[in-house]
Amino acid sequence: MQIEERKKIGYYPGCAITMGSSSEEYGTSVLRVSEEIGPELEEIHDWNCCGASSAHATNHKLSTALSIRNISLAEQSGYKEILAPCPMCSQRLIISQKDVADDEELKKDVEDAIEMPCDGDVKIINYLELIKNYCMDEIAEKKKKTPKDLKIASYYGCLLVRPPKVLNFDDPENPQSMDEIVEAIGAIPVDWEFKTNCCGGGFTLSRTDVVLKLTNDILECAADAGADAIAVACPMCHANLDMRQKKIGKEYKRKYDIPIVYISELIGLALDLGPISLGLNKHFIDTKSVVNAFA
Amino acid sequence: MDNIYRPYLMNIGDMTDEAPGVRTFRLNFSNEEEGNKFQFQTGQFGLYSVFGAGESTFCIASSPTKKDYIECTFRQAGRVTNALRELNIGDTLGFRGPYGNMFPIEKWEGKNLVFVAGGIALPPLRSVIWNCLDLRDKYKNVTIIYGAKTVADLVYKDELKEWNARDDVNLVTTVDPGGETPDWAGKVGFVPTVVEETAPDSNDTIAIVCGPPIMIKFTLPVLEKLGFKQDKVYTTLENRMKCGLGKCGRCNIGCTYVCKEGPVFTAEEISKMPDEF
Amino acid sequence: MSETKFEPKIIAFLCNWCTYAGADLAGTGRKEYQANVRIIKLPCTGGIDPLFLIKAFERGADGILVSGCHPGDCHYNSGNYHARRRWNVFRPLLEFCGINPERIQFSWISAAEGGKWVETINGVVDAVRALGPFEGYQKLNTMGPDISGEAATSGETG
Amino acid sequence: MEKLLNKNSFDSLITGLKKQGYKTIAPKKDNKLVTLEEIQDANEISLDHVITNNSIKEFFFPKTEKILSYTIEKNKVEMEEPEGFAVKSVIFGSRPCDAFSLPVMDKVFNWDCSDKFWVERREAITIVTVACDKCDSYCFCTSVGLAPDAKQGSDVLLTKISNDEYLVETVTEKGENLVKELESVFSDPPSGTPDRQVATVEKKFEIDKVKPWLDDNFQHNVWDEFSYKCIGCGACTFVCPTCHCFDIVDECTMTKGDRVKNWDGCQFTMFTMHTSGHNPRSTQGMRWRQRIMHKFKYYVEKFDSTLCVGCGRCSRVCPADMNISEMLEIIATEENQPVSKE
Amino acid sequence: MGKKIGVFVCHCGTNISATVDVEKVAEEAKKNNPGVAYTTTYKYMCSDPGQKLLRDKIKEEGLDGVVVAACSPKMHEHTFRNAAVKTGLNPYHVEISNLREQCSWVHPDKPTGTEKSIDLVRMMTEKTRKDRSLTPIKVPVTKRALVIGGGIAGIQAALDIADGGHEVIMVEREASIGGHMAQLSETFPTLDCSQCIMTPKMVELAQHDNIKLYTWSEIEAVDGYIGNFDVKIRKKARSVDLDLCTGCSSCWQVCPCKKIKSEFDMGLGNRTAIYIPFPQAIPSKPVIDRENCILFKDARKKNIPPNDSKVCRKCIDACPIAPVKAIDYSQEDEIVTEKVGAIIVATGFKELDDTSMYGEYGGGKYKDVITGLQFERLASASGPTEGKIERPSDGKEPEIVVFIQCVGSRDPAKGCSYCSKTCCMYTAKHTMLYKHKVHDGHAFVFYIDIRCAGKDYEEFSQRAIEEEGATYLRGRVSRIYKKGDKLVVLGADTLTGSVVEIEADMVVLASAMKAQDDAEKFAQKLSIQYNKDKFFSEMHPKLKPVESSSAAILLAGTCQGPKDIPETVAQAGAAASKVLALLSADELEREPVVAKVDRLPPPVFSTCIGCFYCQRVCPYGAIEEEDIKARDGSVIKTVARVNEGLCQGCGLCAATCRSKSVELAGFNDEQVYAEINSVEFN
Amino acid sequence: MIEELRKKAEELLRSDTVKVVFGYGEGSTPERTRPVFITKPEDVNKLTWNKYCVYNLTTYLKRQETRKLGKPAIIVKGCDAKTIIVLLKECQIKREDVYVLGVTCDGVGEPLATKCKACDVNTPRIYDDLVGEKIENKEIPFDERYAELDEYEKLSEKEKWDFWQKQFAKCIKCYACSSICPLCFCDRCIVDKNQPQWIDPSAHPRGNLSWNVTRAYHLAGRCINCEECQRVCPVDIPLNLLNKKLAKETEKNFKYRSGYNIDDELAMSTYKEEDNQDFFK
Repeated sequence: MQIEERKKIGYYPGCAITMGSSSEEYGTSVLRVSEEIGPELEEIHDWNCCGASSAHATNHKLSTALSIRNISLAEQSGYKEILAPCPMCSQRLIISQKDVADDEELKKDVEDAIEMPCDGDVKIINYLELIKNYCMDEIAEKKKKTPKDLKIASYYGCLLVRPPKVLNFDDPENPQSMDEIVEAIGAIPVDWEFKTNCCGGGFTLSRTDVVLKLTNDILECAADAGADAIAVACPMCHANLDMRQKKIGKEYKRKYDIPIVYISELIGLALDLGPISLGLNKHFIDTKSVVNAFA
Repeated sequence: MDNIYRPYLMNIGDMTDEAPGVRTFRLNFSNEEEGNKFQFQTGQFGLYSVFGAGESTFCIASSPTKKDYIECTFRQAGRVTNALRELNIGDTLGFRGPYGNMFPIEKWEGKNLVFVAGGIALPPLRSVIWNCLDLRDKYKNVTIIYGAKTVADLVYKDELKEWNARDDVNLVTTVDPGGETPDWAGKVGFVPTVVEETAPDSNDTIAIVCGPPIMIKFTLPVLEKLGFKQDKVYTTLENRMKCGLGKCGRCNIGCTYVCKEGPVFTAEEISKMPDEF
Repeated sequence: MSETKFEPKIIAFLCNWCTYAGADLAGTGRKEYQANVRIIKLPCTGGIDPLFLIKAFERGADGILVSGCHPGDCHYNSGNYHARRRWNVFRPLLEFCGINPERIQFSWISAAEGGKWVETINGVVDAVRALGPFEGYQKLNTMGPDISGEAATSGETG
Repeated sequence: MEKLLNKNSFDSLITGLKKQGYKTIAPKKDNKLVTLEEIQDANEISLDHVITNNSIKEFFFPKTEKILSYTIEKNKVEMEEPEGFAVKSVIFGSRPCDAFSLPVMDKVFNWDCSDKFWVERREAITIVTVACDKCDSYCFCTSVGLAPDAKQGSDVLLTKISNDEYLVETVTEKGENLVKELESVFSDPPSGTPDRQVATVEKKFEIDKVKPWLDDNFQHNVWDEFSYKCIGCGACTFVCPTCHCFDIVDECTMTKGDRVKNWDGCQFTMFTMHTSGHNPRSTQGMRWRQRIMHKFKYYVEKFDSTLCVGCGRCSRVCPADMNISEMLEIIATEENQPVSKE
Repeated sequence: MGKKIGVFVCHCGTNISATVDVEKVAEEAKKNNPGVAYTTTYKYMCSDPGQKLLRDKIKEEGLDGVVVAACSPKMHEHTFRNAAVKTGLNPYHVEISNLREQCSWVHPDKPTGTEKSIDLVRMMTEKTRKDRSLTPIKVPVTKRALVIGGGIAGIQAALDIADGGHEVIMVEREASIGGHMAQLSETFPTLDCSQCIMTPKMVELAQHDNIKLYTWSEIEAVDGYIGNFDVKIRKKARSVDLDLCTGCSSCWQVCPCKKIKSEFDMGLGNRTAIYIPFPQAIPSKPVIDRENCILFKDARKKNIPPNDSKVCRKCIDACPIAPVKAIDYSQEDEIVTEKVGAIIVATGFKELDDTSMYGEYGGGKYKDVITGLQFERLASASGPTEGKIERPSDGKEPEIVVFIQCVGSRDPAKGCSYCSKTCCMYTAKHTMLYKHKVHDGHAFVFYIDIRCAGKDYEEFSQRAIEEEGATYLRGRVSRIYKKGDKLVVLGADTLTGSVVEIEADMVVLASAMKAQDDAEKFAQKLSIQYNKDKFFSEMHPKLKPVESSSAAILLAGTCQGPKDIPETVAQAGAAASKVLALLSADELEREPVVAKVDRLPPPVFSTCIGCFYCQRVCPYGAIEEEDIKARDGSVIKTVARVNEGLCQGCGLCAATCRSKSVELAGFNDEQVYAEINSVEFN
Repeated sequence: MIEELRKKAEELLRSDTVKVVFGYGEGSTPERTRPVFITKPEDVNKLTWNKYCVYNLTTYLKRQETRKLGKPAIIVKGCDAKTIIVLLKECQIKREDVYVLGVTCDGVGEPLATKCKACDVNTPRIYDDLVGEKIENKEIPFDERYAELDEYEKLSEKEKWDFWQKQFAKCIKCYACSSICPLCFCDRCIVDKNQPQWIDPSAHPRGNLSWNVTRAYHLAGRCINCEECQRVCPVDIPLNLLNKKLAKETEKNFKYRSGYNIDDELAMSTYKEEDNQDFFK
């Protein structure tokens, strides 16, 4: 089978997972895995912040312009699709695209601001969509290691699936796509209830008590369901669950030792890539148990 | 120059229903002096018009001896007669006329008269009958033979009674076989056969015949058999006419313009016309 | 017709089962709309003959609305289908003769769509008001039968 | 009196007429056909045709004409006479056959009572005829006692004597007044007898043989056989300058209406249809017979003049090529079949 | 005499006179409209005195044309036409000007309203002048009625009509009649067991010799018109001969496949392949479920006639009937045609079971989240658990049960905006049934509003709260998720303003009452109207609640909209009474609004030229060919003729006829022309 | 061609398969032909055939006088033959009552009639017997067939109105257009119905507009574009433009061409669920 030239799609890392950021291990694992399977990721030249932070709360037009600029850049360099692994970014890009499409006046203002046209027929996908659409067969094909009864609870968080009418990705109440990937790499997806419950997100600093309660519920439910580890696809979820696990344990008098891994890292391990290159050494809760499961 | 197509304005004084679909109007002139100046001869016709519907031709059914009104009888058939049907007492309609020639009643003085009418064709004869009855002494005996399909179809029912009551008029009424009602006193049979039975002696008698084409077709030979010479038999043709003034080229039978040279013709004149009516 | 402000005159041919009931429903819902329309009720849009439209224009209508049941809902099964086919052909003919097709509007309004009736009729009135009075046709009336001898064949333009 | 009119002084003629308050009607080319229409300036006039498509009848007896208008109030009616229909005008460039149709039609429109719409227009319109300098196979004016340069019916007759000069002969007093009014336009008559360029129309049949045959051939199968191809339309009767049949109808809204006189034709089935459905002339043969009889027998008996001026328009325009002169040739020549009763 | 028209302008209380100067309208009509002889205004024309005024004036003034300027003809056209009939005036000389719905209510500005009313009245007077007397068409009536649907609505209607002495044909889609009511345990507000009150009626129906019952059958097609419907019924193959079978139950006891989900028990219980839906089934004769029966599956796989498959013949062997067995595998679907005079549609409702719509309640994943009807089956003595409340997942008796109201109702986001009317009552009933059976159990109810509006309904729901101790929490449930073997229900209590989290053993959703899946296709088959939620539309919400838009087709029960059993039975009775009225007359009078091809005396006979475009467009095949023959028998011309019985008066032929030789009575050329002509614009 | 025609006509008359032959004879001028009705075999030499035979003889199937002559053999060109198909479908004639004598034709009229410029019926699509060798019927694309309309469709609304008003003003209501049309076969035309008078009989602009629009509409989906109405109009109104426009719309919306296929349903007597309704709101 003649290997046709690998498909190129735009890669938009966003501030959270780019090189040198707090959750850079998600970014590095995504890139590392993409070197083996799936389409070739090419970082969009001169990308800027997607406006997810305080911008979109304070100035709607500014945040839209920021997102649209990225899309226009991608468009100009000819990409038909853009991967935005971080759900905050993918959600912002998709929503901005829709706002501009629905509001002619806004479109004009944004185009004036970024001095670029935005016809906006570029498709924004998140990491799970990328794997589901392009890599399922390759995983099955190139999988080298299968973990021994490694029970994984896949945690989607909120921004991957909500608001459903705009994102329309998977079933907002009971998503399955990450579970399918987990199954594909040989681990055992755990049926648990808190797949899409909120982890407290942005309140991690301002209302830590609330975040602790919510993350405790998630960890408790995962632990009760017998999960050995929790797979995530969002830097915010990872931070809240991984960073404070010890504090939660103290607060709610329950010893949790559940490693929080990115789905890209799991795929990497299945492809027998080096744990360090996947950034598995950068987690608060030691991920040794997961790495060994793949031994 | 006055407009020959301009009708007089008439309003309906009275109306009576003669038979199913047949109605008689008594018309008075809206404008007084027009009424007084208006004269006509028996046998003449006019064009009655309903404003918005059009004009239609029928005879003046009343006799010239009746001064201040004219009457007309029509059957509900086409656009104008349907519109006439919708008019009420007091409504306005137009009348143009009088047109055409007249029954030569002076020539008939001193003679017997026999009027033969069929169905809806009594109105033209009624005008001349009343005219003669109003000058009764000028004529010897007068016979009227009038037939219709059924008893209900007989028009001018009350006048028939009046004529029947008069001793100086011999009225014979008949209905087609099957059209009679239980209390029907008159004859039963088609007009031509009744004429054969009851017609007076033909010498020195004038016959005036009017009816639907098939009745005319059978009655004329009967009269001939009874000795009525063709120039002694008069009839009136209700052909389709439009202007009544010889301009619109509609009513000619051969070279005779019914509206100018008719509608009263003798049987002789009719026989000379080509068979085109 | 006083020349204050041009008020278009609209005649609406409505099907009795759906749009007429829809108009009634707008009434029970007290939904106001402009009063320029005169409604003529017929059993079905299938029973509306293009001759009615020509006569309506001759009598001075500036705009005409023809409305009935949605396809499939016709009380007589296929009335509106045949009507639709008729208008598919009659409308381009009038357009070809220079009559602005905006003056004749067609719509499907069911018995439950009082709101849509109000929208549609207001839409027609506004559209026809924008077009102004239908001078072309009304001039035909004024020229009427009194073009006697002099203009018989000169055919002044409309 | 006689005068001379040069082609390039048509302009001053038309402007002169306008100044005198006349409306000018002249033949005007309109892609395939030449029609008599109102014109504003001279260059619209075209005279190089055989005959105009429409006849001058239209200006005296229009195709549709209001003879009365009225307003209706519940049951009261007010009538109102139409005015201003007779406009002082000049028909320039009519043909002698057209012109002759006017005196012929005068007879019926004044028979016993006068139709004011016809008479007032006759007074208001002056006819300036141009003699025919060419004809075609349809013309048969000579067969009905006319000629390409006949004068009857015209007020002024122009005859072409050179390719842009016309000999002007006034025929009636009205014509003379017109020429006097526009003295400046005309120049003195040519000396000697100019050679008048007049078309020669060969005679097709003997008119006085027609009526006797018609008198005793009312029933003849030629009527049916000749008229099988006739489709019963009104084209021949409407373009014919001497057909004068009309219909009177009312057209009204709820509050006001008009009584209208429209052209009608004896070839239509509905012409003699009674409301009961009975039709004295039910077949096309009968109607075709009526057309011939009315023109060449009835009218002759009534007003002793033939109701046909031989212009040939009916044959030119007939969709089925019913050539009237051909019919008359059949009638007027001896070897007709014997009378055959259908 | 020409037409003498009376114009009666109604105030309609103030509905018209508020925005239309009725006096001026009457006065203008008398002044300008030709033919108008008498005008008056009256406060309530439709009232008795109003109609009396109309009758008296017709007699006194000798009117032969009437224009009533009042509300929509759809409301009172019949009322005023009947009033005219009483005076001997032909009803088709009475016309209605719609001044209320189409003028006074929608044009508040009085001068505009008045001017428009004057126009509307003039349009109708002009039309009345051209009205011709029409005599209603006599049509023979088939003295039989068809009831579609065997639920309580159908049963009640069928019994009432049968008791009225007329034959009834009932068609029921399922194997037995009973509908949803048979599935209920006790019924509110009296808590009497539904089986006890319904089974006698079902038996009465089965034994009623005026009722012919088709179960396991569907309506294939309905043609014809009022009084003369031809109904094609598809009798689905039952594989059991109803006449022979005695219902001895030998066959379904031996049937090997026992694991088929029972539709009657809403999937909680199982049934065999050859089965009767529930013990009190009428007819209590089984039907073979050809989808799941091993024999039929085998026959299908091998593509051989079912009778030849030998895989499993247990039921036929067990059948005691001799000499011919009551079971017959080769039975085929059969189409039967019935002629009926009137139809009652009682097709019932479908409970919202598409729980995938509610992902937040587990989307059908949790066995212990059940619907209202499933709870009924649990509570029902003839149910899968013989009345014991056991959780479907592990059969444990639930200590805490959460009831959630308005699941799928009053929820525009999920596409259903209406209130299903019965859930408040049946949820209150459920809490009582639950407490009676599990004394120390605790019931929570999340509700938006308690809508118990019927007689004794409010007291019933208060009893559930005060005496039975159900806890009513005003708020919606945001999520249900499984925690251990408990179901955690996250909701809100808006009265206390607090978030509520209940660890429940079982959750009952009060699911919405939806229209049947095939409601739209069914409505188009009968050409009756339906609304956006696919419930069938009644002719008039207040005045004609049980009639559909098609003549002689009546509606009863929940197919017309959510309602409870008392209302359903009332509607069934109403529909039955209308049918009885219809069938009481030997001949039916049909609106004489039918088309007619003109006939003229010879020699024309008719202006129709016989192109038969009219015949091709007529949806009812009401136009036939008629040869006009001369005396000697030769055909002069072939023209069209309208069969008055079949013609429904749509006017399609009149609009298609180029020479306008066919006209529709009531809307003929002259009338429409008069209306257009009267719109005095120029 | 003429000899063959005469021979065939004589055969038909002698063998009494037909009572009369409708054909073309010499007209009153060389550039004209007229319909002739041959009943006796010896008159067949009156028949001729040249490029002036524009007449559509099928119109005589509707007239009572020519019907009384008995079963006819009609000489038809391709365009005239289309009328036979429509008349059959509209129950006006029975197939066995007419003997169709087809003639292959490559264009008539001097100058060439517009219908012949885009003619795809050189050989008639229905005939009992054919004279002249068969010419392959060309497939002419949609736009080419209706090219004549383009310049009129491009006009603005005002220009269209003025153009047609100027044309309709000439109309003298002689009804030659409906009398010549073989498909205008109503005994009592809608114009003659006076209760109510839908179309004003007077020849003023209002009456002319309603007459011409109604005549064209009544031929929608029926007219076979033989252009006779336009030829016979004494005041030369381009009537066939109206019929051609309707034919274009019928074909565009319903894929129906009148007179081409005997068994598909008449356009205006049926409907399809998916008929165009983009102008419905």
